[in-house]
Order: sequence, then structure tokens, then C-alpha cells
Amino acid sequence: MITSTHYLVLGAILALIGTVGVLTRRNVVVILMSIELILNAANLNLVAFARELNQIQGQVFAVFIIAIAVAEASVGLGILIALFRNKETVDAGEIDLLKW
Amino acid sequence: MTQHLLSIVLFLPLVGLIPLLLIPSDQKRTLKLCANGVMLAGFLLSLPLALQFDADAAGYQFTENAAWIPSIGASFNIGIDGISLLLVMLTTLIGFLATLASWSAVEDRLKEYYALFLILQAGMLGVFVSLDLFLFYVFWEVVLIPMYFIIGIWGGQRRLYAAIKFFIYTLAGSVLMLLGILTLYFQHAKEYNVYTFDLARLLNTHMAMGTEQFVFWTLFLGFAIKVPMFPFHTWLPDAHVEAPTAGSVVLASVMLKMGAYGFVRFSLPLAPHVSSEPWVVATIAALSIIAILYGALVCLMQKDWKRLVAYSSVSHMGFVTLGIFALNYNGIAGGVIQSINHGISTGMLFLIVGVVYERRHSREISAYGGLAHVMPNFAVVFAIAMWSSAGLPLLNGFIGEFTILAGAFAVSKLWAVLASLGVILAAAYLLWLYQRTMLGEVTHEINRKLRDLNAREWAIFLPLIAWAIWIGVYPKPHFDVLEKPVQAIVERVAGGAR
Amino acid sequence: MSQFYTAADNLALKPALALASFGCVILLLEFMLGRARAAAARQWILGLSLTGLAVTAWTLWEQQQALDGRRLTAFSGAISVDGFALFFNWIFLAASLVTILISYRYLEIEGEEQAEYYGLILLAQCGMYFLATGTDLITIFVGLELMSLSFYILVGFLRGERRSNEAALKYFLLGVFSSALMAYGFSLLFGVAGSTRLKDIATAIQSRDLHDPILLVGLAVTAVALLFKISAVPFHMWAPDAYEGAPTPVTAFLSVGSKAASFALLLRFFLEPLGALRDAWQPLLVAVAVLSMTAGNLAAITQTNLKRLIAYSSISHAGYILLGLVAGNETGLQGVAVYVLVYTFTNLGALLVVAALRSKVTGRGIEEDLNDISGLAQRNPTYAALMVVFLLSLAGLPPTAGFLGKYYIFLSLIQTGHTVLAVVATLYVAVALYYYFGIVKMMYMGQAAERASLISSSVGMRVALGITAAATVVIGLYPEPFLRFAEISLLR
Amino acid sequence: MLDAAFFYAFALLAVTGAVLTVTRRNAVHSAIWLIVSLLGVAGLFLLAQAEFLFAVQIVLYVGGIMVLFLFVIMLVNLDRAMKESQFSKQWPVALAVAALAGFGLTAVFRKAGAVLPPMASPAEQGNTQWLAQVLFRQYLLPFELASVVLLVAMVGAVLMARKKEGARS
Repeated sequence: MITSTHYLVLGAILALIGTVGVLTRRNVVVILMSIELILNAANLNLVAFARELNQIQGQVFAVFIIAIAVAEASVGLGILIALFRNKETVDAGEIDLLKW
Repeated sequence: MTQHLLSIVLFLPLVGLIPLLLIPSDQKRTLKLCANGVMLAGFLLSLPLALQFDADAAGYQFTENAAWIPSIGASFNIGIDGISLLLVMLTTLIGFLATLASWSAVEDRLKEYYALFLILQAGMLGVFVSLDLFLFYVFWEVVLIPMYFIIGIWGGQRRLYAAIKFFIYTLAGSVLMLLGILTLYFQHAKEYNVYTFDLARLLNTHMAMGTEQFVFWTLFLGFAIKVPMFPFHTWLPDAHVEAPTAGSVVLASVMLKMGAYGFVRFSLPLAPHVSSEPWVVATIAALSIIAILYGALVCLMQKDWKRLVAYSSVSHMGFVTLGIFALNYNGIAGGVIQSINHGISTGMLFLIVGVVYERRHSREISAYGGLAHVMPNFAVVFAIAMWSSAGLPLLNGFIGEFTILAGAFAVSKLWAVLASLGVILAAAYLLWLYQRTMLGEVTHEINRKLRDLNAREWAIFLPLIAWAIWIGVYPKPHFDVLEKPVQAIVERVAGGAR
Repeated sequence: MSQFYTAADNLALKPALALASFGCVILLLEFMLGRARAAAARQWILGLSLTGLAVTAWTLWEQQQALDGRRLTAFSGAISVDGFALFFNWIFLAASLVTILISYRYLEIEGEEQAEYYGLILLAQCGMYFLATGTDLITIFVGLELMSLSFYILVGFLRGERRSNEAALKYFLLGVFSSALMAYGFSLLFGVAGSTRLKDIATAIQSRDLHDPILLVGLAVTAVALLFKISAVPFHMWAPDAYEGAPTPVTAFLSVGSKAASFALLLRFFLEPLGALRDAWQPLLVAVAVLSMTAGNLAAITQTNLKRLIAYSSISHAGYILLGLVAGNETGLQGVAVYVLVYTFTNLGALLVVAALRSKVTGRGIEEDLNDISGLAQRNPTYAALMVVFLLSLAGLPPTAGFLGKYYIFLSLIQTGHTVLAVVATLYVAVALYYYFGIVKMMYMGQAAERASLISSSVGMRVALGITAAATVVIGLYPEPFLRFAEISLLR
Repeated sequence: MLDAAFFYAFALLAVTGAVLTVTRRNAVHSAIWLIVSLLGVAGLFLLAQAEFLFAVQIVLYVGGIMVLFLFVIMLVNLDRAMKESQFSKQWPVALAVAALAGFGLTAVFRKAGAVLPPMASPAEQGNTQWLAQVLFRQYLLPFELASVVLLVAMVGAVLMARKKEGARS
């Protein structure tokens, strides 16, 4: 049977992959995608808990997280474009005026 | 008027800051007159303190107490006893004379210079009159800041290094001291359920031995660095040498006394058990004797006139701490008197270096020689200062050192013997210095044209000489005011030793 | 839930409503008026944003009067306004006010005079309002994002400057990462409690086995995200870059406003839901605090850029504030409040002087190098003297306000028996003094460089300087009313 | 049984997509794999009776954010980004974090999971209606706040992305 643990483990795996992605990738867009994975992991947890506890609040929280993810992505990409205008790279490692 | 006399003396320099800051920076003469006027007024206003002081009364006089930060139990609580009185008088006098000595020595950024001196003066007075530990700590720290600037802006070649070294060293000591104060404050609150920084009430605190050790040693660090005692003295030569003359004078004459005063006023009464523990006393006495001998030996090797005077401070202040930790009446009273003496004589010695430095811009001893022929008046003044510092009878240094040695002798003959070695060495390096700079033939042609003391310089030296002779010939009034407070401290420590 | 929008809701929402409405209007002003007309109305926009702050101040005052020390819970537990929240909100208000006052001239020099800037500041403050008042995971999360997103944009506001772009991007990436972690942690906390209210989470934690893995993981991840936000070591790497690259007024706002808000959240979290787990997190916080003080102070010594130096010093300040939480007694918490209060004014003041260094005469390129402040005392004695006051206060020397913050922290450590920590913390005061006085040395004893040290002052600058300096000195000399205020705020 | 099969299928989709997202060299490929992963998660939402979230996931993420991502990837210099090395030197850090998180993971494993009951809304309404009820009553405040967040994001993105005109030299 599928239990909430299954969801939690899956969420943890996704969060883990996302974290590794954030820490190791140098392409800014891919880092952003990895962060989306962590957010999705959170959403999976919330949905699973919502069902386990019969609490719709979990799903409501997930809706908020998705909305926030949208907002973050658009701002982030805006910043990226602004940077790209001044310097043609999307490599986080090459952003070197300030020490990383 | 009289019931606020002490506050008036304390805050007058800060009030004087207002007109000083309003004078345009290019009116140098007005600035100088203003600063000197304020300092002179400060000295004159402090005279009634001495005249009205009742030596027979126990406890503090001229006390004032006002709420300041009730929620933490800090109050504006000031007052003086005999110990404070002497140091306050020394401060107001030296403050004025140091300012006067800057008249022609400093021509650069005058407004800032005098403003800093006024702040410094208020801070030092505050340290000596505070009867609330929070207030005391605030004044203690306030003193550091103007001195940093005075050394750093108007100092010599390596002024930046000397200034920051002085600042960091003394600050490190004083923040640790804050921890000691806070521990005491907390212990008192635990015992009486009242949070207060009032010295009189904190004296009633009972502490476990471990806690008292912590309090004692944190306070010790703060005061020992200020004095400075032997292993903590390394900031002193740099600061003294690099500071402008007035800065050195104030630093040596008054600021070092803050440490000695701290021992007498706070360390001994607040932590009587630890201060009277044999190993503590032995340690501190050993450090003091090392300071006396080491300071004197280093003096013998100096080529730099000012550095020599600086190291002589280390040696002389060793006497002061030795006396204080003899823990008997003679020792402590002698320590306080010697603090004043050191203020007078070392102040004079630094002023003397200042006089020639202003004329020749060199501190090398070898740059001078035979000055007695060129500057006879100066030679006389220097001779008096030298004898005073070396402890010649009929001058102040003899009284202080003799009393301290008597106090030390009562505790340990070995201490007294070793310390008297310091007296001999002091005579040696001072006489040798005098010989090299003043006596014999004029070694450098350029020195032939040096002016002798002018009226202003006489005015600076005369009060100091007068005070030196007064203490040397008739020290009784000084010991009279010290009798009650010192007796109280001795009894308290003896009570703690049980 | 009987009524949709109660009177309590209304009272609790007022300041946020004021901030949000003024913020949104200003944010959209350029879209509505057109760029040219908006540019012509610059002063009106400044006036409008100040009006917004005035209205906010009035509503906060109203709340303060109406509550009188009680706690007001609104929106069925989503937010609660109490002394704690009000205290922090006054700090946020002061931070925005000073930021706006110093921004006008700065933006003029940078040629970025856009209305959105002021709107974003007000909206960031709106987000902070919910960080201080929020008692519900969702509200806190959304409020945090409102603040953070506004800051990402503000940090990158100098679009023509590559350093500003890069700072924004780095701050954004790490900020979003920490937000994602926080979301993940929150999701687990929700699972433990079955509710998003902090109150329920606190109850759940008390009734649950402490070794419940979900709870532990949730708490750990949330704690990491919170430490990210206050830039405590080892989660601090974004701060120096963001501080350096951002427009200086934004640096000021970021270093005090965002930090104070994050601390408000951290305090609420560690004291309310996590209060029961004190024994578990205390050693970790000790480690983080000591690391922050050490790394912050040691790194600051080697900095040659003023803003970077202040960034590292602010990391060490975060360490000090955490020590108050480590002590955790009444004094410690009061210390946190007082420390945040004095740090706000002092750091604003110091960065204000740095912002004032930027002038048209200086020409292009943000340097804010230590050399730029060299010889300042000769040309602008007032600015230099006040900078000394700010630096003394940052170092924590009496008689400036900064001493009081340190005083409470030290006292609380002694009261709770953390003597060794207290000794370490005091010795770092001496270290900090060394690099702060490096700046003083440049100002007073350095030679005035050719291009540097001409303050571009404006009315707003001077007013802001007056506010910050007065606060630093007055709190230092006569702190009684402020201490009473901090005390009343926390002891509810 | 069917539930389990669906769960594993979607989970496989989500994990595979995620792994490939963070390992692909080409950012466009990463984006496409992210879509796969997000779709997998969307399927799981459906399975866990979060129909509304399923729709939001598809429309907002896959429809909105991904298009945005792809747009930006195309806009910035793809060829050059491809040639640059793709991984930073932070592997040890990443490994440590992974180990730590792996520990958390096993910790979560140990907890005996509850069998998921079907969700039962209080008023016999659909989950979406229920969600709306709670959203607009209990979470009205954050909902309004979120709209401000989105406004900030919108204005901010425009502000950042548009050219600085009249740039003085």
C-alpha cells in the first residue's frame, strides 16, 4: 500500500537532487530549476500530509508555494537578463566581480 | 553652588566645549585662549574642593546622587574622599598645565586638539569621582577615545601604530573589567534581589571564592594594563614616545593613575579575600618588583630621551602597585602619594623633553649635551624634576618611596631590599641622563642658539615645583586626607583575610 | 470565523494596509503616468512615500494605544500584534524612513530616479510587518517572499552596473534557495502539527516524541533557512556580495531592516514552537554565534571596501545577537531587542556616510574603497565626527548606544553562567575596534585623496544623519525610556 | 494495487526527470527533463486527491514557468554556455550535504507510514471547493498578500529586463 512515507521519501529524494543541483551546477538557469525541484518536494509533502490528516490546509499551502515559485522565477530571470545585458554569461562561476 | 561643586568641576570641560566649537577654526589665538581659560577655570573651581574638604570626616564628601538609568540600577552617583581628592586636584592642575604647554607646540587642527583635551579632562575627572560602577566604566572608556586621537593625529613618526596599540590594549583590558563588574552586579542582585551599580551597596556582596577570583582578576587585567604592570606594559613606551608633549604629560601624570586608583578603590575593597590571599599578593608584588627593576634597567640603555622617561614610569608605577599590595596603611597611603608624586615629577620630565623638542625637534639624547650653559634656568628646573623623580629628600619622591618601602618592609624584607635597588638605579639613570644632556661642553653648535625658558614655560613648571617641595617638606596635609579612607581599606582587607 | 472581517482584523491590518496601498500606488505610478511625467514628479513621489510612512506611523501608534500591552490575534490566528511585533515595526519604520531620505540624492547621482524604488521599499517593509506579526506558516512564508523579492530587485536596481547585477543574482540565488529550504521545512512542520498555526505547532512539539524524525528534519531545515536569512556563519556567503553590489541606501536597508525582520521571525520561532527543544538547539546556536563572531570579525579586518567591511561586521553582530538568544533569559531577550534597536540606527548612520561619499564629482564607478574616505575629517568634519560616533557604537563603546546592546548580551551570558562565551565575546570587541578604527584612521590621519571625500549632502541626508546620530547618542547617554520600551515590548 | 502502480510510475518519472535536470549539459535538455519531472509530480498530486493543484501544476509550472525558462535560455547565449564547464568545484560540499540529507532520508524512512485515507471534506463538497473555502476564509490574508507579491514580481521583472534608456555615458 502507498503510505504517506512513500510521499515523504520521494519528496526527500527530490529535495536532495535539487540541493545537489544548486550546489554543483554553474548554469544559473539550471540552479533555478534545481530550486524548483526543492519546492516541488515541499509540495509533495504537503499534499501527502493533507491527505493523511484530512486537512486541506496542506493543499492550500502548496498553492501558495506554487504562486511564490512563479514570482521568484520571473524576478530571477529578469535579473538574469539585466546581467546578461552587461555581461554575456549565465555561468554563476564567472560572476566574479564579487567573490563567490 | 557648593552642593553641586563636584558636578560643576566635572562637567565644566564639556561645557567649555560649546564655545570652543563655535569659534571659527582659523582664529587660532581665540581657540587657545578659550581652551586655556576653560582649563584654568576648572583648576580654580577645584580649589574649593580642597579647601572645604574635611579630613576628619569619614566617607565621601561633596556627594551627589541622581537617577540615571533606573531600570538597570545605574545612577549618577559621585563624591570624593581623600584619595579621590588628591587625584582630582592633580588632574585639574595637570590638565591646565598640559593645555598651556601646547600653546606653541601645536599649531595644527587646533580646534579638534583642544576639544579632545576637554573631553579627556572630563573623562579622567569622571573616573576619579564616580561612586557608581556603571558610571565609572563609562568614564573609563570615554578617556580612551580622545587619547587615541591625540596620539594618532599630533604624534610622532609611528603615531598610528602607537595609537591603535594603546587603544586596543587598554580596551581589551577594560572590556574584561566590564565582565567583572557585571558579575559582581549579578551576584549582588542574587543576594539582595536588587540590581544596582552603587559602590557602597556592592561592597556588601558576598561571593563564593571562585566568583570573587573571577571578579578580582578581570578587574586586575583592566587596571594592570592601565598602570601598566610588568607584562602588560608594552603599549606604554610606544604611546608615550609618539604622543605630543601634552598627551604624554596627561597620559603619564593622570591616566596611569586611573589603574592605581582602580586597585585602591575597587579591587581591594570589592574582592578583599582574593586580594589578601598570599599567592595573589606574592604574584603582584613580584610583578611590581620586576617592573621596578626591569623599567630601571631598560632606562639605562635608552638613547631616546622620551623613551627613557617612559620606561621610568614603568619603574615608578611598580612602586605604586607594590605599595598598594603591601596591604598595610603605609603601603597604600604611600602608593597614593607616590601616584601624585609620579604625576608631578614625570609630568615635569615630559614637559622638559617637550621644551627641548619644541626647540630642536629631536629626542635623541646624543643630540644634546652641555645645555646647562645655554639654558641655565632650564637646567635648574630639570635638576629639580630629576631629584624629585629620583627620590631626593626634601622633595616629593622621597616621601612616597620611603613610605612605600616602609610598608613593603613590614611585609617582606626581600621586597624592600629589591625595591630599594630600584631607587638606586633610578638615581643612576636620571643622573646619567642629566649628565649627558646638561653638563659638560656644548656638543652641537646648533644647540648654542637655544632659548631658555620663557614666561609661559616658567608658569607651567612653577606650580609643579611648588607642589613637589610642599609634599617633600610638609606632607602632613596629604597624609591627613588619606588617613580615614586608607584605614578603612586596610581594615576591610584585613577583615577579608580572616 | 463567524465574521469575515472583524474589527480586530481591521486594527491588526492597518499598518500593512497603509504600506501596501501606498507601495502599490507608487510602484504602478510610472505605468499610470508615463515615464516622462513620473520623472517630472519625482519630488512628489518622494513626498508620497514619506506620507505613506507617516500614515503607517500613525496606524502603529493607534495600535499601540489600542493594545496597551495586550496581544491582538487577528485573521483567525494568521497574525498577532503584540508588544514584540510593535517594537520591531517601529524599527522597520525607522529603517525605511532613513533609507528613503538618503535615497533621493543617491538615485539622482546614479541616474536611476524611478518611482518603483520607493514602492519597493514600502512593500518590503510591508513584508517585514508580516514577519514580525505572522503566527502562521503560510503568512510568514508569503510575507518573507514579499520582503525578499522586493530586496532582490532593490539590490539590482542599478541595472547599468555589473556589480549591482551580480550582487542581485547572487543574493537572489541564495535567497531563493533558502526560501525553498524553508518551504520544505515548513511542509514537514505542517505534517507534524496538522496545522499551519505556530501555536498548534508548539503544542504538537510538546506532545510529541522529540526524536520523531519528521519533526527533527523539519526543524533542522527551517533553522538553516532562518540562519541563512540573518546571514549567520556558515550561511553568510551572500551578505558581503549583496551588501557591496547593492546601491548603498539599499545596503543600509538590507543590513538593518531585513536583518531585524529575520531576527523577529527567528525569535518567534525559537521561543514559541521551539521553546520546548531548548536543550537541543542551544549548543548549535552557541556554535553558530561563535563562528559568526569569529569569521565576521576576522574577515572584516582584511577588507578594503567599506561596504564589504560593514557586511562582515554585520555578520559578527548577528553572532552577538544570537548570544542573547543563547542566554535566553529575560535579560538576554531584552538584550536582543536593545541590540537590534541600536544596531539599526548605528548601522544606518554608518552606511549613510558611505552613501554620502558618492558624488557626481567622483565620477563613474562605485568604489567605496577605504581610500575614498581618506581625509574626510578635513573636508567634512561633521560627517567624520558622526562617523566616529557610529563606529564607536558599532564597536560597543560607551557612551554610545552600541554599548547598551553589548551590555545586555554580556550580562545575560554572565547570569546564565556562560562565562567563557562572555569572555570570547568581549575580546572580539577589541578585534572589532581594530578594523572600525581603521576607518577612523583613514578619515582623520589619512591624506585626502584627489578624487575622494567630497560629501554630496542634501536636506534628506542631513535629516537622516540627524535622526541616526541623535538616536545613537541619546540612547547612549539617556537610555532609560528606550530600555523601558524594549522591556514592555517583550514582557507580555 | 492500481494506486501503487500509478504511484511508482509517477515517482519514477519525477525522479528520473529530476536527476536528468541537474545532470544534463544542455540547459534546454535540463528544462525539458524538468517538465517531465513536474508532470510526474502533477500525476502524484492527482493521485493524492489534489485535483486543483494538479491543474495549477500543469498550467502554471509547465505552461508558465517553463516557457519563461526556455525563453531565457534561448535569449542568452546558448552555444557559449554549452561549452563552458557545467559543474563547479563544490563537489565535496555537495557530497557532504547529500550525505546529511541522506541521513535525514533514512530517518524519515523509519517512521511507519499511515495508510492514506481518502480525503473527506466536511460538507460533502469536492476538494477544490473545499480548498477554495479554506483559502478564502482562513487564508484570506496571505492570499491578498500573495497578490501583492505577484505584483512586485511582475513590476520587478519588467523593471529588470527592460533596457536602461537614456543611459548616460
